[in-house]
Amino acid sequence: MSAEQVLFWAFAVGTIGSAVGVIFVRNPVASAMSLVASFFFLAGIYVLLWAHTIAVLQVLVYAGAIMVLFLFVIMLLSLNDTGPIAQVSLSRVAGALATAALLVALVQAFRKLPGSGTVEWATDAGRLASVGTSKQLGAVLYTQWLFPFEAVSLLLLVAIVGAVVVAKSRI
Amino acid sequence: MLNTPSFTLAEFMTVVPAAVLVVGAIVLMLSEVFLSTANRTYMAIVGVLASVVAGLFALANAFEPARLVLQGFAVLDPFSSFMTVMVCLGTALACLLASGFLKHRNAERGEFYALMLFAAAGMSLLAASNEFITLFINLEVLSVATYALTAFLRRGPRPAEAGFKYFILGAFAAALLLYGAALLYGATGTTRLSDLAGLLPGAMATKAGLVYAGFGLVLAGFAFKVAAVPFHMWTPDVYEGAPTPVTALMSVGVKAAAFVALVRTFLALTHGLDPQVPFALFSLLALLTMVAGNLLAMPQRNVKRMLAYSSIAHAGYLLLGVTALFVPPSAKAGDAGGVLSATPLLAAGAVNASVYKGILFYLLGYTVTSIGAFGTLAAIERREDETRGNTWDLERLSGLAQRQPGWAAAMAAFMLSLAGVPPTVGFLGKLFLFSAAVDAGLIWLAVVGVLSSVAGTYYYLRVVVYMFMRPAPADAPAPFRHWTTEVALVASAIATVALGIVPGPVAEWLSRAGMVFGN
Amino acid sequence: MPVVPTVNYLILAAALFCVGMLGVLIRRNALVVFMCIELMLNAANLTFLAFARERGDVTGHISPFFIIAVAAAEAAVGLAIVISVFRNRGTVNIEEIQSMKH
Amino acid sequence: MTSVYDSRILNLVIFSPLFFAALLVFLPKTEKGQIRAFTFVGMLLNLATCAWAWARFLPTSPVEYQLEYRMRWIDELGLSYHVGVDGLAMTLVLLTGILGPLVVLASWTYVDERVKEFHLALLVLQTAMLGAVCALDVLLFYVFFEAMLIPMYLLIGVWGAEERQMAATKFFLYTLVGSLLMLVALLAAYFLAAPPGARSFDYATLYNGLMSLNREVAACTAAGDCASVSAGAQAMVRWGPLMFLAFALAFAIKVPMFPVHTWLPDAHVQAPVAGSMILAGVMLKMGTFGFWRFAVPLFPVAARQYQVPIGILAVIGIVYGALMCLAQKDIKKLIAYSSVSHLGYCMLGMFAFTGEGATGSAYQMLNHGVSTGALFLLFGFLYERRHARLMSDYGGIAKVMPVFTAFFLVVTFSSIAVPGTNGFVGEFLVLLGTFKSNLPMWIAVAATTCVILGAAYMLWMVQKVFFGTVTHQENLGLRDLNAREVLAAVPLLVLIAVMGLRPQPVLDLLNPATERFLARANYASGKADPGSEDARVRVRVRSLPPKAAVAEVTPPQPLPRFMPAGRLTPTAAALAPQTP
Repeated sequence: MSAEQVLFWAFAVGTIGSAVGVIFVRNPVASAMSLVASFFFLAGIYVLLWAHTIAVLQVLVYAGAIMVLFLFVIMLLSLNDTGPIAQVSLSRVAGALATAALLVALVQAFRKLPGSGTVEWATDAGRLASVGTSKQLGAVLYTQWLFPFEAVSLLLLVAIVGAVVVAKSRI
Repeated sequence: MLNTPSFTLAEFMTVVPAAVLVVGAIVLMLSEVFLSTANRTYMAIVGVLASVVAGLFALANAFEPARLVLQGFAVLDPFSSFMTVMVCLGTALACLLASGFLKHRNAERGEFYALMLFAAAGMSLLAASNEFITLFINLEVLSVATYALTAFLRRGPRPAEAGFKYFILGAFAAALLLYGAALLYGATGTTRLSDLAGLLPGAMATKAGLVYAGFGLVLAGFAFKVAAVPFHMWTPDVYEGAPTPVTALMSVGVKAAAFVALVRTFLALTHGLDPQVPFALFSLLALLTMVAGNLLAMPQRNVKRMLAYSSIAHAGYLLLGVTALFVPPSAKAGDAGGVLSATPLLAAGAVNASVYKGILFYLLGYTVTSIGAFGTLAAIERREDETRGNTWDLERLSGLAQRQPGWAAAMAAFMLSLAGVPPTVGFLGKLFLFSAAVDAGLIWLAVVGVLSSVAGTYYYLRVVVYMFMRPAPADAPAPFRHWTTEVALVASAIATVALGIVPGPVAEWLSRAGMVFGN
Repeated sequence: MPVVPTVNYLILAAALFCVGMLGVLIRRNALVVFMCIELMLNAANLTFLAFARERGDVTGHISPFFIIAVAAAEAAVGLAIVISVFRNRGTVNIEEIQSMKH
Repeated sequence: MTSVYDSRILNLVIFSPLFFAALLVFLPKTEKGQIRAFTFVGMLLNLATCAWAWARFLPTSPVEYQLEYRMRWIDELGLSYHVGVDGLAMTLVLLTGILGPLVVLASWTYVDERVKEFHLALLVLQTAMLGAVCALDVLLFYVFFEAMLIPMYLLIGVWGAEERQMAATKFFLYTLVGSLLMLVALLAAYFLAAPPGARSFDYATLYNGLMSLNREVAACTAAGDCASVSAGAQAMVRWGPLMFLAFALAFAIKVPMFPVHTWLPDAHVQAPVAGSMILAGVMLKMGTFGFWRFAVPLFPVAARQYQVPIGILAVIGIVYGALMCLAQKDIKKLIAYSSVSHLGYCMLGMFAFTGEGATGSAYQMLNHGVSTGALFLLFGFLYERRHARLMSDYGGIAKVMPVFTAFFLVVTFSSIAVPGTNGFVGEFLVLLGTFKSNLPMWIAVAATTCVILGAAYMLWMVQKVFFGTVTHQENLGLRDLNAREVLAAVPLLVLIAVMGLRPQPVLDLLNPATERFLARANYASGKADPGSEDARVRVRVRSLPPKAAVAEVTPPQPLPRFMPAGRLTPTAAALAPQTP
C-alpha cells in the first residue's frame, strides 16, 4: 500500500463517516461540526486528486465561511432538537429505497468503467506541473470562462439582495 | 502569456436583454434609496419599461441566424430569443399586477421589482446557456430570485414556508442536475452541450452506464424544475404560499425557461443513446404529468391550488410536445400502437420545426392566460381574507359576474383558454402542439392528453359556474381596484382572445423557432 | 505512475451523494436538510475533480470553483429563509411547517 | 350571374348577430325593453340577410358550394376563413335565421334577470351556429362548433331551472369529449390528406385527398391484399376506422344517438325556453349535419363498414326514445326523449345510403327543428304561466286556452307525422329508404312500428294535458296566448303546413346536396361503378386568394352536371358524367 492509498482510505472513511454523522446526529450543532469535518477530509481527497487550489477554497470558503454561517444561524435560533431524528413514513421509506437503488446503480456503472489505476497523461511533466494550480485556473477563468464568471457575479448580487429582502423585518 | 479572448460586438446581443433587465433592477434598487415617495407605482412602470425594452431587444435577436457565441458558452438562436420575449412579456404583466397587490398590502418596495427583473434576467440567460455550469449558474440566478420573492411577504406563515419548500426542493433538484452533469463530463470530457452531442456516441461505446446515469440525473433535475409528475410535490404548496403575482411569474417564466433549457440540453444528450430510452422516459413523464395534473386538480376547491395543479397538467402537454422531438426514427406505420409508442401516420420526415413552434406558441398562450388567471385571483384577493384561511376558496368567486362583470368576463376567457376552447389562444396553442404530436406519430398519447384535458375542463368550468351562476355572498368585501392591475388584466384578456382569433404575425414569427442551434 | 484508481473516488462521491440524498429525504430538521444538500454538491465537486485528474482537463477544476460560489449564494438566501420561517413559527421542523392543506 | 355582393352575403349572415351583440354592449342594462327590442330587430335583420342569401342561391346551379367567400387566416396551418353553402346548409341557415327572432319573442317575459347578458348570449350563439353551418374549412367548423358551447352553456346554466348547473356542465363536458377526440382525428386526416406544403384544413383539400386514399383502400380491400398499397392508403386502412369513429362519436353525442344521449333530457329540462328551442331547433342538427358533411364523406369506407352498427344504434334510439316517452310524467322530458327518437330516424335515413333515405333524413332535420322547436316554444308559454312541468299538474287546458290548444295540436300532428304535415314527408321518405337499403329488414320494421308508438305517447300527453276537466284550481285562471306569443308561434305553424303540403321547393333545394352525399358515400367506398372518374365527386372550391388580397369574385368553374332538380332518386343516366 502506497502512502497515497493509505491517505485515500483514511480520508474516504473520514469523509463518509462524518457525512453519516451529519444525518444521524440529533443535535444540529453536532451535525454542522460533522459536516465541517467532512469538508476537511474532502479537502484532503482533493489534494490527492492534484486539485490544490480547490482544496484551499474548500477549506476557506466552504468549511470556513459557509459553515460558519450555518453555525451562526443555529446558535442564533438556539436550536436544539428533541424527538426522533426522523419519522417513519411511506414516502421516507420509498425515498431511502430509491437512494439505495441509485447507489447500487451508480456503483455498477462505475465498476464497468475502463480504468487501470494509472493516469497516462501524467508522464508529461510540464502538464503535471501546471494542472490544478491557481495560475492555470486563473488563466482559464479569466480568458475562457468569462460568461459563467460574469453570471456568477450576477448570482452573488441577486443572492445579497434576496437575503436582505428575506431577512428584513416585517413588510 | 495569456491568450486574451477577442469578442465581436455582435456576440453580446444574446446577453443584451438580460443586461437591460439587470440595469432596470439596479435602477429600481437605487430608487428605493433615493426616490422613496409614498406613491411607488412608478416602480412598477420602471419594471415594465425595462421588461419591454429587453423584450424588444430579444425580439430583434430572434431574427438573427442561430449561432454559438461567447466562446461557446451561450447560443443566440430564435428559440431562446422568443422565450426571452415571452419572459419579458410575463414579467411586465406580473409587475403591473404586483403594483396593485403590494400597494393594497402596503408592501410596495423597489427590491420586489428588482428581484422580478433579476429572475427574468436569469430566465433569459438560462434559455441561452450552452454549457452545464453556465446553465446551472443561471438556473440559480432565477431560482434564488424566485425563492426570495416567494418569501417576500411575511404576514402569516405561508410565504416563508412556501419559500422554504421551494428552496429545499429547488436546491435538491439543482444538486441532482449538477451531479448528472459531472457524470456526463466524466464520460465525454466536456460540459458544453454542443460538444457533448458530438462526443456522446463515442462515449457510449465504453461508458454507457455513466452516460445513462448522467442522463437520468439531469432528467430528474429538470423534471423537478418543470414540475413533471412524479417530481411535482412542491408545486401546489409553493404556488399557494407565494404572493399571487409571484405565482403568476413562476407559473409562466420559470417554467418556460426551464422548458427551453430542457429542450436544449436533451437535444444534445440524446445523441448516441438508444433512441427508445429517451423516448420512453419522456412519454412516461408526459403521460403521468398530463393525467395526474388534471386528476389532482379536480377535487381542489382552492382556486389557487387548482391553478397550481393545472399548471402541472399544462407542463404535461408541453412534455407531449417535447416527446415529439425524441420520437425514434425507426418507428414504422405498421407497428403496434400502445400509448407509449409512436406510430406515425406516414413515414413522416422531420417534424421538429412544427414542434418548436408548437411549444413556443403554447408557452405564449399559457403566459398571457396564466398571468391573467392568477392576476384575477390577485385582484379579488382581500387582505382581510388572509387570516381567514379560505382566501382562494371557490366561494370567493361567487357572483363575481354581478359584482365585477369585467373581471368575471376576463376570468371566464382565461378559464376557457386554459381548457382549450376556441376562440381563445389556448385552443390554438393546443392545436399547434397536438398537431405536431400527431404528425410525429404520438396519436395515442395525444388522445390521452385530449381526454385528460376534458377532466381539466371540468374544474375550469366550475370556476365559471361560481362566477356566473351562484349568487354573491352578502359579506363580499369591496374590491381594491388599482389601475395597473386592471391594465394587466385587460391586456391579458385581449391577448387571450385576439391571439386565439388572429395569431397573425406572431405565429409566422414563431415559425423561425425551428432554427435551434445544434438541431 | 500508479495512483488510486479513479473509480475509487467515483464510488466515494456516489456514497457521499447518496448519504446527502438520504438525509434530504429523511431528516426533519430544516437546517440539517440544507446541510445534506451541501453534501450532494460536494459529491458533484469530487466527481468533477476525479474525472479532471483522469483526463488532465481544466474544466473539471473550474467547475467546482463555480459550484462553491453558487453554494455560498444559496446558503445566504437559504439561511435567510430559514430565519424567516423560524420567526414565524418558532421551529425549523419540516413536519410542523405544513400549515397548507392538501 | 354573380354579383360582387354574393361572396359577402354569408359574412353578413354569420356576423350580423355578432355586430348587434357588440352594439348591445353599450345599452344600459336596466333598459330591459330596449334590449329586447334591439335584439329582436337585430335578429330580424339577420333573418333578412338569410333570406337574401336564399334569394341568391340557385338550386339548379351545377356549382356545389355557392356564395363562397375565402380569406387567408393562419397560413402556416393551411387554415383559411372559408364559407359557402350547399342546399342542405342553405336550408339550415334559413331555419336558424327564422328561429332567431322567434326565440327573442318567446323569451320576452320569460327572462327577466340579467336580460342584457341573456340577449348577448343569444346573439353570439346565433353567429356561432350560422358559422358552423356555413364553414367550408373543417377547422373553422370546429371552432364554431365549440364556440356554440359557451353561450349555450351560459343559457342553460344561468337562466335554467333548479338543476341548471349540473345540466349545463354535463352538456358541456359530453360535447367536449367527443369534439376533442374529433380534433385528434381531424389532425390525423389533415396529415394524411395532403403532402407537406399542400396541407390544409379546407374541406376540399381534406375530401379530395382522402377520397383517393379511400379509393385505394376500397380497391385493395376488394382484392383482399392491402400490403402493397401506398403508405397513405396503408395508414388509411389502419387509422381510417378509428378516425371515422372519433368523428362519429363527436357528432353522435350532439345528435344525440343512443347510448350517448343522456345529457339531452337534462339539458332540455333545465334549459330556459330559448335554450330548449335553439338546442332542439339547430344545435342537434349540427350532429346530423356533421355526419352528412364530414364523417361520412371523409371516411366512406369506414362509414360503410359501420353502417349496420350505426343503423342498429339509430333504431335502438328510436325505440328507446319512444319507450322513455311513454314512461315520462314530465312534459319537457317527454319532448326531449321524442327528440332522441326523431333524430334516430334522421340517422337511420342517412345510413340507409339510398336516395329516399338521404332526402328523408335531410328533410327530417328541418322538420325536427321546426316541430320540436315549436313544441318547446309552446310548452314554454305554458311553463311561464304555471311553472310546472308534470302532466299531472295540468288537465283540461283546452277549456281555458283554446288558441294555445289548437296551436299545440297542429304541432303535435307534425311531430307524429300526420299526412299533410311536414313530419309525414320526412318520416315516410326515411322509412321508404330504409326498406330499400341493404340494412337488415327488421331495422326498418322496428322503425316503422315506432311511428305508432310516437303517435301514442304524443296523443296521450295531449289527452292528459289539454282534455278532460280542469283538475287544478290554478289552471282556471290561465290566460290564453297574447299577440306576441301568437306572433312567435305562427311562423312555425305556417312552416309546418307549407313544408307538409308543398315539400317540392325544399326538396329541390336539398336534392343536389342529397345526390352528392350519396355519390360520395357510394363512390369512394367502391359501391358505385368503378369506371366513373373522380371529377364527379371531387369537391371544387374557390382557391386560396393570393396573399394580401381577398378572394376576388371569379365565376366558379362549371362542374359536371348532376341530375336536374325535382326528382327524388338519382338515376344511372343522371349520374353518368356529361361529356362535352
